[in-house]
Amino acid sequence: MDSVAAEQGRSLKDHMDDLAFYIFAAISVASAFGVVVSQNIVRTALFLLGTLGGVAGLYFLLDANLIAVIQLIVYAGGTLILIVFGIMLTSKSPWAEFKPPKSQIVLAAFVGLLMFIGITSLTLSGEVNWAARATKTPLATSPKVAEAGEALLTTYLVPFEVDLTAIGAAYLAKTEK
Amino acid sequence: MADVILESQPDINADLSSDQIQQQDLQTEEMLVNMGPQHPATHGVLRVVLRTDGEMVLEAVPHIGYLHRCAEKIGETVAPYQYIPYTDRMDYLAGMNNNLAFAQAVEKLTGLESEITERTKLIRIVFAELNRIASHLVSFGTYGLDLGAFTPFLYAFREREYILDLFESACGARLTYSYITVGGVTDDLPERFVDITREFLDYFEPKVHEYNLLLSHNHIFIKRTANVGVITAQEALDYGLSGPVLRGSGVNFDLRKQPGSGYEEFDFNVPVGQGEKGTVGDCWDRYIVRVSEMLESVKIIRQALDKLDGTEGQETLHKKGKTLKLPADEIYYEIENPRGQLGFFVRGNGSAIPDRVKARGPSFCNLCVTEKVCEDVLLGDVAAIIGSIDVVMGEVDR
Amino acid sequence: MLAVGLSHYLVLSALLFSLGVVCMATKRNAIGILIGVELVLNSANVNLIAFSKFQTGLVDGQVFAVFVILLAAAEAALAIAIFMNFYNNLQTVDVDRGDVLRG
Amino acid sequence: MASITLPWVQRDTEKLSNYREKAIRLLAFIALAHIPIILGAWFLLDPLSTKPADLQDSKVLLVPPLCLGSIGGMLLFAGAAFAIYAYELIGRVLSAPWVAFIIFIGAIFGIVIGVWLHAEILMTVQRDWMPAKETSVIPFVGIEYDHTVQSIYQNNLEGKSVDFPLIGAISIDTPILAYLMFPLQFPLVRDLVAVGGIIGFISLIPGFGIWWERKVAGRIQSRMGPMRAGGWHGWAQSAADGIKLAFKEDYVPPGGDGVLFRLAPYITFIPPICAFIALPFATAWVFRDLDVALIFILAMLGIEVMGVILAGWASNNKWSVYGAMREACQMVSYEIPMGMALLIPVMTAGSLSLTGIAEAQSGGFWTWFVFVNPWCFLAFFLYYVASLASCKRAPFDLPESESELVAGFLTEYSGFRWSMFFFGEYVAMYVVCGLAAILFLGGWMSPFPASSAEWFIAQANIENGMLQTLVKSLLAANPIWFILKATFLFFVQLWIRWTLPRIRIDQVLYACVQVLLPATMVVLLGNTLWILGVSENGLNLGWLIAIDGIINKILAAAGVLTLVGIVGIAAYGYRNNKKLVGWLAVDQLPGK
Repeated sequence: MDSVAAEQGRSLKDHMDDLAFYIFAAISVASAFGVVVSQNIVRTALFLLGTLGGVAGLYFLLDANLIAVIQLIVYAGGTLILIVFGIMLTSKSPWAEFKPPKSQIVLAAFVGLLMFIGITSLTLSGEVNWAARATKTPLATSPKVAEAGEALLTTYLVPFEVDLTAIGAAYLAKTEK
Repeated sequence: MADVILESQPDINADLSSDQIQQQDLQTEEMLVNMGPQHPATHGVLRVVLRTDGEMVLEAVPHIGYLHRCAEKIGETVAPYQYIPYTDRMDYLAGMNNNLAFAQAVEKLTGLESEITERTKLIRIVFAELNRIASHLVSFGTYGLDLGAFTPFLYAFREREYILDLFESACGARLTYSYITVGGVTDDLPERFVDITREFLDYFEPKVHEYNLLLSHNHIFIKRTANVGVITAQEALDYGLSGPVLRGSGVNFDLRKQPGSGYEEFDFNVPVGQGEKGTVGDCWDRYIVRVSEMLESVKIIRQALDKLDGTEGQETLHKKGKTLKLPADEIYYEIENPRGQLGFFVRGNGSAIPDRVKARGPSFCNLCVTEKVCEDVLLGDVAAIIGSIDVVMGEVDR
Repeated sequence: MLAVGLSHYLVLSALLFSLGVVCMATKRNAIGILIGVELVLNSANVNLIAFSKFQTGLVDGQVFAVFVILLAAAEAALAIAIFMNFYNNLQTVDVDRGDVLRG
Repeated sequence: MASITLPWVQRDTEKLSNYREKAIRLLAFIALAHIPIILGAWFLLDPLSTKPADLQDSKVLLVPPLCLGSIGGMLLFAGAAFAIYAYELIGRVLSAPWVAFIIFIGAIFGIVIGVWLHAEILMTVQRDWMPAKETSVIPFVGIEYDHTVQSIYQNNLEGKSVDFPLIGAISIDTPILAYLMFPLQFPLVRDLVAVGGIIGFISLIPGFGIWWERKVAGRIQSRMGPMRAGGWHGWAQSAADGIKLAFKEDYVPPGGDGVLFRLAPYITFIPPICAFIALPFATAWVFRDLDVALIFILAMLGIEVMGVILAGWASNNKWSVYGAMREACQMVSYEIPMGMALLIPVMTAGSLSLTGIAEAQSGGFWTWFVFVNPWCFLAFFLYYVASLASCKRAPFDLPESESELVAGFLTEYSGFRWSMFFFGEYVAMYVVCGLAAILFLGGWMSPFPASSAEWFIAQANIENGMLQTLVKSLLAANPIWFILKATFLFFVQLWIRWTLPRIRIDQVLYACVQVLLPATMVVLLGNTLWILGVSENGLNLGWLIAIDGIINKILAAAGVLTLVGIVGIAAYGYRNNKKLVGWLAVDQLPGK
């Protein structure tokens, strides 16, 4: 009954947002599946780009614009390029394929499936029923970029600095070699 | 895992000392890259095999022979007068100078030299120097092109067009002239040639300063060429380099300043690399020597044109040139081509057809220094160095 | 069409997480494993943002996601550096070869 | 102008004339078939008796789009039939150069005006559809008018005359306007219209950019550039090139990764287009006014690299790999100074939204951020250099440097895929120039302060409403200003490309890490302290404010002088073009 009422109150925009969610989710999951299945490491990286893009789209849907663009600029524009660099520098031939044994694949798939079922059942209907506790519809007020920036420089200043220090440490560790 | 077998599994106990590992940030692979024969920066069909490590070029080996046309062998089957067109096709950017070298070699061999009139000699000098300007213009323009500056190339070709028009008016051809020939020049100068040439020189001289502003003193250009591809004077002499490449290394040697060159009465300087922007003998020095030589050639042409005025009516083509019998003697004669010393060795046997014709090409001799200079340079420098040596593959392969 | 709520995002995140774990388990190329780790981190981020949107409405989730992304970048840089050394020593990035305890 | 003869027309004229008749008949039949649909829809709707309240009914909701769509379809098919029927006549008319020129200019203006009108309508509907206000203000034009779209719509339905802000009073008996505006209330429709406008503009950029680049290069090199295709200064050159490229062989190198090779052009060419999602042309002229537009655009420019790397990698060619690696290290390193230079206007304006940044510069050209303080002035040049590198334009065009790497990552590409890389490159060029125009040169603000429009109207005593609107939009804020500024910066990119030699790869990285990066850091710090000292909420130092004012005036004067100098040199060159080429004119050539 409740859901019907909710359906009726929804505007076209909400339906479009739902459609967009399914599109982005399909892109990211399909690309993630490609990442797992693909044997060619360059293509794996390309599929990762698809996943990152899809997830960035989801962030836009969730009104987390800042995270979406950070995802695009840091992940897709920086980390992924770094990974491709690593691939190019470490593979003698572009088609370097190391195939794991079949038994390992089956085992991994089984473990993965088990994990998925476990997590899903836990979050949806277990003791910790997150979804039930959450609001049915997204909250009207979603944090703006300025709020996020302010939080980063006030409440979370120390973790932010530590985070930056970690990046600096990574840089220093690289140069000492 | 037993089912994974790498083709070239390295031995982990291999003799890779820890020092080596610490020195290198990353083990890189050397790569063999073919630069040419079809490559925009090799000025024709030069093939340079580069052994590279990333952007560094460890070794550059020029391979030649893609444009071989048996030019010397043909010289043994035709009379000298008939061989003149073949010399055009050797250094196709400086056809007049090639004609001149071979014609003078044959004239010296047969003793025809003494019968050449003053006017002929002056016309030859005018055309040789005009062609030097044209050739240096191409060199200047394509050098800019090698370094990514497209515009100077078209400016240079615009100016070269005027020179080619002058040549066309005199002999009808714009690339393979065969104008200077055994016994003189094929035709006397056309009407108003001297005036138009003076007009051209007045127009051209300030342009050189414009080019210096545009390219020679451009900061990026200097950064790309100064201290790059340094050839010391000793190396230049050791490798038998000649022309602007030799003078760029600081050696003041120009055949035109030698006695018997025909240039004794002309007043001109020989530009020499000073190391103005970097080291003596770097790419910039070789480049600026060419640009300055254009101005010196302008000086020579002006003086020659002044002298030409008093020689109206003299014979310009000796009739004996066509029916020459070569004595059973040999001669080696060389002149200063735009690219260096172009020498012809001719041996006759009493008939009209020489026994042996051999050319000493400046591009060929200058090219051999590539391997020495292109050690441990960047990939972009290879184009800069080959461009500054300025080879014409037609003459290298002959 | 089913109205999208928090549970959708949680299921998606679980899917990405499992795929990331499978990727880590099946790839033998070290960089493939790194890519699997990135997938797992992404799934965690989706969770953070979704909770921030649906449950708290506060900025905290976004801030944590920023931290995760920044740390992932640093981690990737470190990991690539390690793989380079690995490659220098063993001429391969096959992790099964990395069973020798010497540099 | 050579008339265009299609090869298949030449080959078999008779057979084709048969097909032609068939095609005309078919198209005419489809066009006629629309008429009953239109009539049926019209009767179904009964427009003269429909009240706005009835429009909530879903049946009525669907009819106007159906009706409009059918009319559009009929016109389209009838037009196609006519075009095939009279193609010779059309060809003859088109082949006259002046007609072609008019069409060319008309297309440009048509698109600009169309997008402008669309933006006006979109903006108005967005603001006024839901709340039925009595008075409303057209944003950035600044006119108040008392008819919201709701009231226009209602009045129009009732057959009353409507007073439009731009056109004046119009009295229409049938509520055509109401139906025209009807679909615009749906966000999806508005988005589709906006997408159409953006894609139209984007597809103009490479076509115009390539033609213009060739003309500029030609003029710089004392030649004409393309002169043949189209008739008037080769305006159709890009179209001709595009058609040629589309028909070329689609070569995929054997031994490479064919899938990635085919995919790479798309990865290079889609992100710059996506950047236009957030790039505003004016206050309302933006597809989505993101609050993180700046970072979004930077991210899009960053993703472009991935396509280039894949292109180089999949080509199975060593030169391509060189190009790809150069591109990767160049882009990754230049993104940092570029991003940091962009932080400076963000900091000065105190806003991350591009619209907000542009509106902070609305008080005349001396308030543009490039002149506002010395640090911003430096930041502009730092950004411009970094943006040249990130667009791989000369002197940073190392990834495709033809004298070193043959063509770099493009070596193995041909035909349509090759042209897609160029499409992406020119769009990216325009994006970075547009970004520079918004962040440093006042975006869509005119060089005059906003109050100057009213002063001018009072001085010139303009009473006509339309003229007033025109003056206000030109003297205050207009997308035309944005397009002009971005195009000027685009021109500077071309100018630099055809003047400077190329930098070597180590110098490129040196320039980034040793010069640009420290410089941007210093400028960022300097700007922070300067703003802190000047702003009223900060230290509010009197002496610094005085210096700030003087430097602002000096920089603005320098900017004006630079512009005057450029225009003066160009005018001098135009007047003395014979002299500059040399007084040895062509007709004086020796031997002629």
